Amino acid sequence: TDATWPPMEFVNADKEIVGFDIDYMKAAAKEGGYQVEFKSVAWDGIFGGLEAGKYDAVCSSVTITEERKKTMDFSMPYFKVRQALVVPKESNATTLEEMTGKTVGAQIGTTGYFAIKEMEGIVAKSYDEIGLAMEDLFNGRIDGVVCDDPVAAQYALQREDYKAKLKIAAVLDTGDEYYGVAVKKGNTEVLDLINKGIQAVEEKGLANEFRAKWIGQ
Amino acid sequence: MTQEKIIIDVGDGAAIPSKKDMGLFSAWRISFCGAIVLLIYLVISRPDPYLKIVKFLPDGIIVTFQVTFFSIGLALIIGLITGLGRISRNRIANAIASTYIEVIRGIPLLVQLFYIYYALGRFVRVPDMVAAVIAMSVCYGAYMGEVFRAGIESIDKGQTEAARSLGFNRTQTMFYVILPQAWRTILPPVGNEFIALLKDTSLVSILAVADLLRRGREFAAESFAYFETYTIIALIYLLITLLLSKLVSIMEDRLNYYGKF
Amino acid sequence: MTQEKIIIDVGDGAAIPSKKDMGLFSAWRISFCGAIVLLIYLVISRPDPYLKIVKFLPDGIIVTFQVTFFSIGLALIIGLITGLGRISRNRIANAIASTYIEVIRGIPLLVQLFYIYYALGRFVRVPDMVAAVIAMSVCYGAYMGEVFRAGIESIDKGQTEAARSLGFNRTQTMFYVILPQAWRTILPPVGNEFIALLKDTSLVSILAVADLLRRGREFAAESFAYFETYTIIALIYLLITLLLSKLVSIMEDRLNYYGKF
Amino acid sequence: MENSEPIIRIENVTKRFGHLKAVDNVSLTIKTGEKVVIIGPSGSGKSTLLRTINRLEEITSGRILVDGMDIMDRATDINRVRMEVGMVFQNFNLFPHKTALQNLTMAPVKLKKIPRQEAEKNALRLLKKVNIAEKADVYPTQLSGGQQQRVAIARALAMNPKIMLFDEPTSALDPEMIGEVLDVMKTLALEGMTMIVVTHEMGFAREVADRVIFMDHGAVVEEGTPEHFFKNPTHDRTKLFLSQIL
Amino acid sequence: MENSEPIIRIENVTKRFGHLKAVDNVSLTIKTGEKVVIIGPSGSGKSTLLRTINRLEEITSGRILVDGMDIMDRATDINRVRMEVGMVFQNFNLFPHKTALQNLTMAPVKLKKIPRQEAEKNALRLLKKVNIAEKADVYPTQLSGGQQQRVAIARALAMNPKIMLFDEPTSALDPEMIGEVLDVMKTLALEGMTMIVVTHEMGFAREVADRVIFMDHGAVVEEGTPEHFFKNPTHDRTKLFLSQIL
Ligand SMILES: Nc1ncnc2c1ncn2[C@@H]1O[C@H](COP(=O)(O)OP(=O)(O)OP(=O)(O)O)[C@@H](O)[C@H]1O
Ligand SMILES: Nc1ncnc2c1ncn2[C@@H]1O[C@H](COP(=O)(O)OP(=O)(O)OP(=O)(O)O)[C@@H](O)[C@H]1O
Ligand SMILES: [Mg+2]
Ligand SMILES: [Mg+2]
Repeated sequence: TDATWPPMEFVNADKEIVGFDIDYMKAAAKEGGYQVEFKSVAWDGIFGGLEAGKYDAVCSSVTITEERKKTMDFSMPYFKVRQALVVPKESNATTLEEMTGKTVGAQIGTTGYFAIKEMEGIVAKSYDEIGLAMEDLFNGRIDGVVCDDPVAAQYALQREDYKAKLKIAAVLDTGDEYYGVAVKKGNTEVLDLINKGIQAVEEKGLANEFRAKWIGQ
Repeated sequence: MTQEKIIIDVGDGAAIPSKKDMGLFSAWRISFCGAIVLLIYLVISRPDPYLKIVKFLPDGIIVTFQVTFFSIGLALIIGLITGLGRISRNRIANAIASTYIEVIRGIPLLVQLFYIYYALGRFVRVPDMVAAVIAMSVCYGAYMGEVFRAGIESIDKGQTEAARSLGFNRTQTMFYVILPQAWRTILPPVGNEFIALLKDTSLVSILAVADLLRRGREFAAESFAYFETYTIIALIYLLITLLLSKLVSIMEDRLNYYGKF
Repeated sequence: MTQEKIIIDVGDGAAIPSKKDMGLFSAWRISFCGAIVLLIYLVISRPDPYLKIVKFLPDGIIVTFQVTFFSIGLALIIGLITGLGRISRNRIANAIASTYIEVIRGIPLLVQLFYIYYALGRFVRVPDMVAAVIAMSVCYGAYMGEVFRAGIESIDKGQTEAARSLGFNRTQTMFYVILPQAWRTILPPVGNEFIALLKDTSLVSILAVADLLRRGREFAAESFAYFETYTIIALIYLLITLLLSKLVSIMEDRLNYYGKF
Repeated sequence: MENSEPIIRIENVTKRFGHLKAVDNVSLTIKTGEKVVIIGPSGSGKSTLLRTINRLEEITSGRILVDGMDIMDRATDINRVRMEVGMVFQNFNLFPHKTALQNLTMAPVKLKKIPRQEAEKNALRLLKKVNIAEKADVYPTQLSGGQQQRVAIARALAMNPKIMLFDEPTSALDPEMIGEVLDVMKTLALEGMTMIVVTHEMGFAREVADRVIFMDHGAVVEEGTPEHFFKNPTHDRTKLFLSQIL
Repeated sequence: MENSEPIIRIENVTKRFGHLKAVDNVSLTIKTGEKVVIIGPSGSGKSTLLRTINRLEEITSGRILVDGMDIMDRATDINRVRMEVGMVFQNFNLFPHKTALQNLTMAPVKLKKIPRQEAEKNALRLLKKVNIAEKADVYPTQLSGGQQQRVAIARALAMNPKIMLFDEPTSALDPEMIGEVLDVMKTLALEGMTMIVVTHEMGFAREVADRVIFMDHGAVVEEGTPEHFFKNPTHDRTKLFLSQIL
C-alpha cells in the first residue's frame, strides 16, 4: 500500500499504517483465514513492485480500469468512489471544464491524474503524493486538485488549516470507480483468498462500520 | 622518502575523458557509441513501447535544460559573491559566506529542495520552476563559492601587489586583474559542476517539476513499462552527460594549449 | 610567470573544517552550535509539533545509518576491484572498469535508484533495503574506484620495484606493500565520500525505504507540519554531517602528524 | 641634482611580522631627484622597508610622509599616493592576460580616465623609451625576462609617478639580460627621477647612486656616498657584506 | 675468486624505449663470485642494463640466463629468479609502513614460508652485519639515508640471494654517509658474493672490482681490470669520462 492517502491508508502518529483499506483488508484476512502484512510503498512504482514480486497484492485504493486489467488481475470491487475536484474557497468553479487554462494537480498514476490529463486545456501536474499536491494548492501554486472523494473530503473538510481555505468544488462526472485489490497477473491463488475475504466482509456488512470510523458519513 | 600530502579529487560530475587517461578516453567512446546504438536498436526493434517513450520525453528534456541553465547562472552569481566573501578580510562577510557553505553542504540537496519548495512555500509564493531553480542554485552556489575562492587564490599574489601599487583599489584589482585571469582555472571545475547540476536536476522531479525524469515516471506509471522507460531515461541522461563531459574535456585541452597567456 | 595547471577540488561531501582554513573552522562552530541551540530551542518552546517530530524520527535515522554503512562497505569493495581494474594492464579488465565508471557517473543517482529498484526488480527479487544498498553502492563504487586508483598511483613506483625484485608477484605486491601504504591517502577522500553518501541516502526515501527523510515525509503528510518537519530534518542531517566532517578533519590531522611512517 | 625639498620622510618606522622586527626603527629622508640604493644581506628588511613606502606593507609604528601626505592617515587616499609612486618588482608581475601595450594603458585609462587613444600614444612613447616598441601587441609570456622587466618599468612610468621604487629588478634575470634593464634605469636616473633601488648590482650603485644605504637585521647600519662605501666603509658588518658580494 | 662457471649470461641484449635504444646489443658473462662495476655517463643505459637482469625491464631482443634460467622464457618463474637476485636502489625504497626488522622478515616469511621466529633471528643477524641492529624496531623515515641504505642491503640479503645488483647505492646519500654503505658492500665482496654495481665511486671500483665496464649510449665501450682502466684506458670516450669524474 502507499500509505499517503488518508483516510484510506496512511501512517498515524504511532508509525502504524492505518485507514479504511487497512481495516478492510485485515477483516477480509480474518474472514478468509490468511495473514496480511502491510508495506508502505511509493505509488508510482507500486505496480512495478507487484510485478517484481516484492509483495503479493496491492490494496491501496486502486481503481479497477481496463488499462490496468491488461497487466494485473483484480479482486471483486470493494469500494465505490468518484473523482472530486478540490479548489480554493474563493474559486467559483464547479466543473472540471471551468478549470480550462488553469493548472490542476493529482497524484502520479492515479485515475484522478488520468482524468485531468485527458481534459483539453488543463495543465496537468503530477505529484508523488496527494498531500504534496494539496500543499501546493494550499500555497497557491496550483488552482485545483483532483482525487478520490473520500480523500478530498479528508483534506478539504477535516484539516483545520485547510478547511479555512479549501473546498470541494465538484464531484466529477467521470463516472463511478471501484476499488479492487490488485495481484500479479495469473496469481489466482492469492486472488481467490482475497475474494473470499472480501465476500465475507461484505456479507457481514463490516464495510459500513469502517466507513463510519474513517470517513464519517 | 618524505611523503607529501596527496589530495585525491573525484568530482561529482561525470568522468571527464582526457587524453592523459587512456582508460577513460576509450571508455567514453565505448559508452557513447554503446548508448547510441542501444537507443537506436531499441527504438527500431520495438517501437512499442520504446518509440512511444522517446516521443513522450522531449519537453521533459527541455525542462531539465532550462532548470540546469538558470540554476547554473544563478549559482555562478551566488558563487562569486560567496567566494569573495570567503577571501574577504571583513570578518562578518567571511563568517556569513563560510557558514553558508558549511550549512548548505551539510544538508542533502533533496532535503533542501523539499524545504525551499514546500516549507518556505508557506511564506513566499513562487512558481514551481522558480522554486526549483532557487533551491538548486542556493545549493550549488555553495560549491561554486569554493570554486571561485580556489580560482582567485590560485592567482599569484604579485598580481594583486602590482595592481595595488599602480593605484587600483581592492574591487578594481579583483575585477580588472584577478578575475580575468582566474576564469581559466575556474572554467573546468565549473564545467564539472554544470554536469553534476544537470544530473541533480533529476531531483526536482520530486517537486512535480515536469523534467525528464518526471515525464518518464508519468509514462511508466500509466503504461507500467517501468523497465523500458527507465532504460530510455538512463540512456538519455547518459548521452547528455557524456556529450557535456566531452565538451568540458575539449575546453580543458583548449585552455592548456591556447598560448595567449 | 609560467602558470602551472591548478586543479580545483570541491568534493561532494561536506565542507571539512581544517585548521588551515580558519573561515571554515569557525563556520563549523557557528553552524554546529547554531544547529544544536536551534533544535533544543524549538523542541522546548514548541513541543507540539517539534518534540513530536523529533520522537517520530529515530528509527528513520537508524535506517539512514544502516543504508549508509552497508553501502559504503560494499562500495569500498566495488571500488577496490574497480580501482585495480583501472590500473590493470589487462585491456579488457581496464575497459570494463573504465566503462563502468564512465556510465555510472553519467547517470543521475536517482535514475539509477529507480532503475535498479523497479526495473531490475523484474529479474531479481530483493527486499527494499537490499535494493537500495545495491543501488547506492553500485553508484558510489564508481567514485570509490577513482579514489582507490588515485591512492594506489600515489605510491612511489620504487615500492613496487623493491617488492617485485624481492620476488613478490603482482598481487602480493599490491596487498602487502601498496595498499597498506595507500590507505593513508585514500582515507580522507573515503571519509568525504562517506558523508556524501550519507546525504545521498536521502534519495532512497523515494523508494519507500523508511529512512530519515521518508519518516519525515510521512509525518508531514499526516500532520501537514511541512515547515516544522523539514526544519527538524534539515537540522538533524546538518548535525550528523557536521559531526562526521569534524571526524574526518580530526582523522586527517592525525594522519598528518602521526609520524610512524 | 641637489634640490633640497624632501619628497619622502620615513620617521622611526618599525614593521613587525609577529615577533620578528623586519624593519626596526628606521628614519630616512629622501629628496626630490635623489637616487638611493639600498643594499644588505637577505632577510635584512630591504624589501619590507621599500614596500612600506607605498603601504604594500602597513607599518607597525612610526610615520611615513610621501610628497607631504601621511600615508597611514585615514584621510589620505592611499590610491592617490600609489599613483605617484611607481613600483617595479623582482618578478615583473606583468598582467599576463593583457598585451604589453594594454599593461601600460590599463591604469591610466581606468584610474586617471585618460582617453584610450591618448593613453596608447603615451604608452607607445614609453615602450620606445625602454626599447621594446616592437613588442607592443605581444603577451608577456612571449617576452624574455629582460623584456618583461622593461615593460614593467614602462608600466609604472605610464602613471607619471614622481618616485620610482625598484625591488631587486634584475635578480630574476639571466645575466645577459641584466644590462638592458640597468640601461633603462640609468636613463631614468639621468632624467632626474627620484629612485629608491634595492639591488645587488654594485656597478649600478657606484655609477648612479647619490647615496647608498646598508641595512642589516631591519636597521640602517651605515649610509653614505658610493665612494665612501666602496672605498672605506666604517662598520665591520658592512665590510663583511661587501667582501662577500664584490 | 676465479671460479669459472658463469652465473649470468647476457647475450645480444637490446632494450628499446620507443625509438631510443637504452641498451644496444650488449653481451656480458659474469662468473660466480665476480665483482663487476659499471660506469658511464648519465643516460648511458647502466640502470636499464642492470634492471634487465631481474626483468624489472623486459628486454626487446636477446637472451639473459641467470643461474641457468632463461628469464624471458615463459616456463621460468620470474619470482624464483628474483629471489636469487637481490637488488639495492638509489632511493633505498624501504617499505615505510614496516620497521627495519619487518622490512627484512617480510619477504622470507611470505615467500619462503620461513617461520617468523627464524626469519627474525636471521634478520637480526643481518642487521648486525650492516651495523644497525639497534634500529631494528624503528621505521624507515626515522633513519638517516645511510642507515636506510644499509637496511635495504640487509633486506636484499635476507632472501639469501646468489647475486646482488646495486644501482648507484650511494648517490642519494650525503657525503658523510657514503663510507658506511661502501664498507658494508666491501664486506659483502670479501665474503665472495657475486656483485654488479653501478656507481660513480671510483675508489670502490679500484679496490673491489674484478672488472670495470664502461658504457656509453647503451653499448659497452670498454671493459677491463681496474688497473687497466685507471692507468691506461683505450678509448677516447673512456678517457674523456674518467677525466671528468676523477
Ligand atoms: N609577509 C611576511 N610575513 C612574515 N614574515 C615576513 C613577511 N615578509 C617578510 N618577512 C620576514 O621579514 C624579514 C625581512 O624580509 P625582507 O623580504 O624585507 O628581506 P630582504 O632584505 O628583502 O631579503 P631578500 O634579499 O631575501 O629579498 C625576513 O626575515 C622575512 O622572513
Ligand atoms: N621507463 C623509461 N621510458 C623511457 N625512457 C627511459 C625509461 N627508462 C630509461 N629511459 C631512457 O633510457 C636511457 C638510459 O637510461 P638509464 O636510466 O639506463 O641511464 P643511466 O646510465 O642509468 O643514467 P643515470 O646515470 O642518469 O642513472 C635514458 O636516455 C633514459 O632517458
Ligand atoms: Mg627582498
Ligand atoms: Mg641510472
